Amino acid sequence: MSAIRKILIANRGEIAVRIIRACRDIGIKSVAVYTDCDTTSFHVRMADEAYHIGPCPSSQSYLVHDKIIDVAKRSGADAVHPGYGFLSENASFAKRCVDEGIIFIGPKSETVALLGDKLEARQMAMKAGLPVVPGAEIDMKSLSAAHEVADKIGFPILVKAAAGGGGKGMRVVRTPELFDESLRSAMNEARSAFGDERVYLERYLSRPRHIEIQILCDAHGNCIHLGERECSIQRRHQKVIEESPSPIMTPELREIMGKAAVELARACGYVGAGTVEFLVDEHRSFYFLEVNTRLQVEHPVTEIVTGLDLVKEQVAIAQGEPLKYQQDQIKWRGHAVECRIYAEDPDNGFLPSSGTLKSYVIPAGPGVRVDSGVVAGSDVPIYYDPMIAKLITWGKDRNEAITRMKRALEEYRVSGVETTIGFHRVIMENSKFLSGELSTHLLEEEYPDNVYRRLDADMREKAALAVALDKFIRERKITIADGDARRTSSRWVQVHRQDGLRKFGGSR
Amino acid sequence: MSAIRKILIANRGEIAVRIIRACRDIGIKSVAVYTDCDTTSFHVRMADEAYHIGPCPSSQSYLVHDKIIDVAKRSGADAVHPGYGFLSENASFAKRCVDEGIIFIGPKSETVALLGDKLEARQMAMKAGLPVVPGAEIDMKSLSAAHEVADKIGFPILVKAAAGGGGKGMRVVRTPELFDESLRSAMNEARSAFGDERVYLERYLSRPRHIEIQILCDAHGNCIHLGERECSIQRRHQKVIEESPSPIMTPELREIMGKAAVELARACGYVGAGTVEFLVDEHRSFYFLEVNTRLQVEHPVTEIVTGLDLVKEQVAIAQGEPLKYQQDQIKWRGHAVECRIYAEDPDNGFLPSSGTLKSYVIPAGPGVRVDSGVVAGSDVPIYYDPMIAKLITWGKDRNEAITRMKRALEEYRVSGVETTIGFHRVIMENSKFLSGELSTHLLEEEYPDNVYRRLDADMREKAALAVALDKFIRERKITIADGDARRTSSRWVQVHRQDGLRKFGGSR
Amino acid sequence: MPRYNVLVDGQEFDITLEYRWERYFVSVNGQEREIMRYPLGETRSLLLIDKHSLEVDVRPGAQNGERVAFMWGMEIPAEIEDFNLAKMRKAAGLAHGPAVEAILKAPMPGLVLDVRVKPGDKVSKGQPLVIIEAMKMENIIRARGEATVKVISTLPGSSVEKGDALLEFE
Amino acid sequence: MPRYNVLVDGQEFDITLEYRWERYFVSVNGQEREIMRYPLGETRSLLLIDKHSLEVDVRPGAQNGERVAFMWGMEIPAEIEDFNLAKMRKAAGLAHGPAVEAILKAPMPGLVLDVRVKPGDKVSKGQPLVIIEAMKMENIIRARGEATVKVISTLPGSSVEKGDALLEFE
Repeated sequence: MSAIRKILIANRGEIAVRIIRACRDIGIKSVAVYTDCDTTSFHVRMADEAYHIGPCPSSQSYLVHDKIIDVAKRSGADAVHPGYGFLSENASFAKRCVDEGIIFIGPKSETVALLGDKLEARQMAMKAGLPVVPGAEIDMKSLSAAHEVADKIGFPILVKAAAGGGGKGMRVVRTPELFDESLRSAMNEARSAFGDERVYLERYLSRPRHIEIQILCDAHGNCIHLGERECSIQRRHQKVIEESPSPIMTPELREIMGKAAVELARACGYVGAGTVEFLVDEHRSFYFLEVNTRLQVEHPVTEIVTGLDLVKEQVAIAQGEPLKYQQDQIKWRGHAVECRIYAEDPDNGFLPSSGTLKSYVIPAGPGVRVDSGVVAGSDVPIYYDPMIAKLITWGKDRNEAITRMKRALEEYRVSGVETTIGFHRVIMENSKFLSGELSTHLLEEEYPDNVYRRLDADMREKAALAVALDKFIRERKITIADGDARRTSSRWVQVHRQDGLRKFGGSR
Repeated sequence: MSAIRKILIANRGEIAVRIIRACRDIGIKSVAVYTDCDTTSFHVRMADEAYHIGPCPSSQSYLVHDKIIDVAKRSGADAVHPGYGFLSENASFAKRCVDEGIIFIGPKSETVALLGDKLEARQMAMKAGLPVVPGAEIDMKSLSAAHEVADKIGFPILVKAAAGGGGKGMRVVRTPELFDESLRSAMNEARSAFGDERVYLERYLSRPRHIEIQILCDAHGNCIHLGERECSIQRRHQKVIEESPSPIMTPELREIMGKAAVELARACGYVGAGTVEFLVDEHRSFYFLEVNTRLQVEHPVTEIVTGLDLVKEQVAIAQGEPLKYQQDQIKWRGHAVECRIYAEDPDNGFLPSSGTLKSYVIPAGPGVRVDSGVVAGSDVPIYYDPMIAKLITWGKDRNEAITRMKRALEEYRVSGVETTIGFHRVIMENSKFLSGELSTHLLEEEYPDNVYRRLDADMREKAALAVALDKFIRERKITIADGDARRTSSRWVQVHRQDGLRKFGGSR
Repeated sequence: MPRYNVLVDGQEFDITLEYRWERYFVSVNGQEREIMRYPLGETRSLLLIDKHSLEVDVRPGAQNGERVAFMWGMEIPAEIEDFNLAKMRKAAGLAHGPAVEAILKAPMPGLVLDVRVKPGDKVSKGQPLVIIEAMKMENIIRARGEATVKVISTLPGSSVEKGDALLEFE
Repeated sequence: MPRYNVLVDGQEFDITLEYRWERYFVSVNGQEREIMRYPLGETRSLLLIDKHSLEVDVRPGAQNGERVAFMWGMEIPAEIEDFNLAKMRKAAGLAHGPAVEAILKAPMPGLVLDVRVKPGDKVSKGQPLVIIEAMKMENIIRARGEATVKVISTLPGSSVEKGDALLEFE
């Protein structure tokens, strides 16, 4: 395969920016696509070239195969990187790219199709000898029988979309009475999100951890893993905080889980970067969950502890290079934590908060990485995923990574749009989180009413003072402007100038 | 010694921000001081508390011992961190702190005094068995004899201030005729900068590298080194680009130089973080230059490759803790490069460029650290050092660190003030720099007229287009505003809304 | 001397302000504070409250008398009114701020998927009322307390903007 | 159709612009370019020049007819004038932009340490004229070409602002 010279990024937001950065680092040209809502978005400003592909809704822009292929051809891009979400796990788009002579940066379309079907992936994993969560399929033609299947598995039970991902089309059912409504609702959501209403059932583990293994496989049969990420901190089945290594990981368990992930990948003929997700119970037994055939949102924590750039590796694999590392060359250093920053209002059920970022200053300094999809002045449109940035910190150990995360969260300056920064500050003080006793149910157990009290008495008083001062000044504008500190400042400057002159004159 | 609970930072700009970040990471309160020019500066915004200490000139504010001590007492700070510059190597201030019962975060005042005098430091190094650059002192009472001394050492020769640092009071003299004027000028500058006109002479090496060793010594007799930094890229004796490791370093040479640095530190009874500077010639012979008894500007490159936080280590040492690491626990990973970003105009002899940062977006993403002293909207006052930020990149190897640096420099968005970002972009393409053939004379040899052509034909055309477009729009404001892209955007949105509604209605 | 009554996150503050010597002398619930204020452009400012540094952006809120303070990466709503007016209001037995909402407004823009109640229904706290789809996620708008539904103002399939009325209570 | 003559870093550009269909059709030295422009607030904008993304902030320069474009972290000065005026000017044998400066201005604020010339001195390129101290560094202002000093406008020990006259040539 020949070297890639120009990549079209079929995505927006932070992941588009992330991929553009990797393109720059490799020396490859980047092509962005944008909609009417994204004309001045950060990914457009960062890319080498940018093409307009239509109105705001992704169904009429970022998801339209023809439009993406058309821009790839017009711009002369020889590869498409789909990022995550949108077309990243769309097998027919992957196939279309290949048919059009464009490299799809991701696994082969057959692999995407196979593993994208959660039911088939589950069977594949069982065949490869991986343990799976006890569960069962549902005959979609006789839903009435589903109840019996559910009873056999036992409640609480999990309804999952076969085509699912990101918690969409997923429902936890705690009691038999709620089963029918949940099943219907999950199927509705699955149909709306994926155009595929098939669902299946799994036992709902009591306090599982979500631990996933990052894999890299080249086209020459080499396949390695880069260790794990723990993503147990989830809200509504959406990961919100991830870390690497997992607080419960041992070198032995990492080797076993890593090997299992690599074996499954080999069994599928996997080529590219991918993630094998597991649930791990209190006895450190692990169960296969699913395979994500794309770059994960949380990939930076792996990058930071291993020192690798996963997007660079994806590109190298896509252009046919063999892996540059053998398994025993992968070393892990320290600990990385990631907080996903969403434009959502934690005081209002985490509903999306759209608007303009009036000010936006990202944290920086030692041990801090920010992958942001916005800058000061950016609009946060309602049409897309409300995640505006990922804040990642590194430390020698978990404690240092977390204290740096607290500092970085404090440093963030955002106004105009509500974010989940305050929510993350609450979690960073949670004693279970701090002690590493994680489970995917941690948030719902610790915050059952979905309320995260982010203000203490001192903060409330300061907010009250700020608002009172603001009203006072607006109502008495003229009097005060005259005596503002700036005037003092310039008066001082003048005094100094004279002083300086005098002093200087004297010393010569 | 008891634990430090509150630190006064007797500095401003990026280093004050850097120290405040470390305070947050440790859980120590930070106190900033500020002048009339710094009322809204980033360090004031970042600190827990802030005290006004007078007019803009540092001679009436940041350098006034009484004012700093007064704020330390009023704020209840139990320690003072001086940063670099200002009071950081002022022995009498260090002593004053101790006398007042305040911890000075730095070596003992006697050590500061001893090593601050470059002549005494040189003698100390000779006593400890370190090789020094051939040179000689000058009897300040009979300057006429100095010429003879210079002739003995041989031209070109270097005149250096005994109290010097940062290139101040330093002159290269290439021919005997220029010696007298250079000597006088160096003495003038030294007197103005340090209040001490003593100078001495050193042979000017033909192509030396500047390589320095970072040391850490606790109050219990433990002393280790953290490897080297190469700081050969200098302009007017000012470091502008630093990296770690040095491209010519071998584990053996690192061990020898590291041991030499540690031995000198032990001989001085050194306690704290410090830097032993060396010149290294083409045969990898090294010569002692001086010891900096403070945190260096370029400390982040060491932090990134070792994984340590030097400010945290300084604080731990200052409160009497033993070092947490033994020499063999220090491991280096990958390569880090730092570019100092100055508000200076490379097209105008690097004269300081003051003003307001109309826009300021820092680079981010994988492998990028920015230690910035400003944010969007900040003023860059004329009174202080014009360095506004340090951009540091990490890579698996030197090549990856440099390609990431190129990308990060491209990403920087600054308007309102001219900076050295373009200058750094030129250096990042220089073949000698890229090949690692560094010397402290690289810049003057490669760019003898001090001109760094930063624009190529494509950039010139784009600048011309931008300016023409701007004039066109300002002169025809009304006609265009009406047909602006924003209107298109909202029209599209409406169309979509109807579409979406229709589609949705149909599918239910 | 101006005196305000401020409500933040359920806590009430009685605040008196005075401007002298280029700083603000403030009393908050009887506690004296000295504030320096430096503008940062637009509605942003840097406050030094008894020397403690704080960056804040105060902007108008959704309701009259409501302001939002953006600080520490958060949006903090506050209700502010003149202290004497608040005193009169309290004497009259009225609640601080607007009365309990009789109209349920869309908290976000999106598509209405379903309306789970009809006029005359008595609803209890937590009961699902309306389901709005945004970003392909179903968001369930639940009742915040007991009430009786009076009018339904939207239909499944409707596209709503933030703040649009969804239904009205009695 | 407006036509401009733009000088950037010694290179001249002949630029014609037209606005149609919500984009700019531009000819630069005979080469056709299509530009989309999206405002980013104040004087900043995002340009897509033949789809190539570029963020720029164009601001007034020190001289009349001079603009500075901030792009790629750099401040790039440009001189712009109407094409026909430039043609007339050239026909008259005049140089582009302001005539060679007769007044040496302080390139930065600081304290004048020394003036090394006196009225009547003939100076050659690179010769030190004035020494200004800023940030404790001596900055030597040198002659940019051959000239004869006419008037000295400053004194050692004076505090100068950027742009203040230091001396005048004949």
